[in-house]
Amino acid sequence: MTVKIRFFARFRELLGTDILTDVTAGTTLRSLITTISQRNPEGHAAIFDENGTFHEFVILMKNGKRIELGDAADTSVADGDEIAVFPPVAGG
Amino acid sequence: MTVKIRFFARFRELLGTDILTDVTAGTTLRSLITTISQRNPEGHAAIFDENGTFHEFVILMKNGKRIELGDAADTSVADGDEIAVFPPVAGG
Amino acid sequence: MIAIQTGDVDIGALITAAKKPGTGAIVVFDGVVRDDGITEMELEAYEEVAVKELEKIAKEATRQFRLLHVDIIHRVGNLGVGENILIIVVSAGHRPEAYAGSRYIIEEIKKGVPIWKKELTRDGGRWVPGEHGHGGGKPT
Amino acid sequence: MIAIQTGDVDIGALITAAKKPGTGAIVVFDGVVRDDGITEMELEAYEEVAVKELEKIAKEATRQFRLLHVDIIHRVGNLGVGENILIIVVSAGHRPEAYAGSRYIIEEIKKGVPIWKKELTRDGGRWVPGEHGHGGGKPT
Repeated sequence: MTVKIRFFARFRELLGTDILTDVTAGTTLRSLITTISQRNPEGHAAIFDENGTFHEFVILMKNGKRIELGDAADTSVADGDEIAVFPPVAGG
Repeated sequence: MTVKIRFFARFRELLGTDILTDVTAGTTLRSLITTISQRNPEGHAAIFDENGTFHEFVILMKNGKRIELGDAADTSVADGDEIAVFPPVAGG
Repeated sequence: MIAIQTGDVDIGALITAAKKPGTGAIVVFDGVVRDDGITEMELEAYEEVAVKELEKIAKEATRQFRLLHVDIIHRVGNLGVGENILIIVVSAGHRPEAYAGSRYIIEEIKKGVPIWKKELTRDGGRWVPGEHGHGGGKPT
Repeated sequence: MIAIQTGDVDIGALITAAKKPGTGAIVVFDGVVRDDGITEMELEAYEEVAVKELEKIAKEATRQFRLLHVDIIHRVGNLGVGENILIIVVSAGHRPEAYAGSRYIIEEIKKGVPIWKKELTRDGGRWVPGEHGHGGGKPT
């Protein structure tokens, strides 16, 4: 099954965006983002601290809905899901 | 000597405006307005109460400067003065 | 531009002209003739004094809210429903100053600038009472 | 009109279109690229989500402040100094609602709509930090 990961702003610059990736059943949001972000150590460091915990400012969405960071390890992804990972917003 | 009296809004409708009038030396602002407004009883009643006292909402100016109602009886007018008499403002 | 005039203005052009160096936020207030069952609005000003008052208000707003540009155009004459009565354009570095400066200007105009409005209806007309008991040069 | 787009808009035309029956006051907010020693501003949005958030904000502002019309146009892409970034047009019966509704919309956008800005300078660039620690769908 395939999911799409979208990074924005600085995360996009470090990791790219619209990344289609095959995942196995039971993959969690947290493990997915960890794996993808490890493609670039700087990108990983932008999202996770040295203990592998999300920086508290990181925002996650699954199919356009906010997922709390604390729930990412218990949220599984399914075929066709769109995952978004981004820093604090600064529009306006 | 000649002064000009400008009435605005409702006062203008009742009394006209840009009225040039000859006054004698020592004429006060109050006596001038009383005299001119008596040309139309409704105009007089719009500006003065039954005791001949200014309604408290009336605004007076001499040459573009506000004159307090209480000072009108002690303010004399001079040749070329422009006197303005108007109700509360409602711009915007 | 501070003006009392019968004609309308091009608000888009005013906004473009308000983009002075350092501008990050522009706020426009546009007061229009509301269709409160009226046919027209008749506006009258003690023009020379009103312009001076508007200039004083613009200057004070600029000082207090560090505005970079101020336009105030107040129209007079007969205006139909939906027509612009008063246009205020202010620019500032940041939005709090732009909003506060704009609001300050409209409130001061309502308080003390010698302008009057009459609502014309099929049955006649009615002078709009001021929002403030007094006015004309001196806020009370 | 609620939109995220690269192109600019004609604010004058938006104001004219905002004059819905009952309108007595229109407030426009125009956020522009400030010349903070930058060459350009680069804007990026999570577009589908951002549009939905803007629609939600417009709806809530309409309800809370009894607005008669709301436009929100947020631009993306590369914008030069002085260019419009965000245009908010609201109309209401009276000015307090128009000002409050406009201010509510800009503050909510700053809080929770997934849009980012990068200031480009001769030496590189810097992502503008959000005014709020969090954001993206849920004001915190």
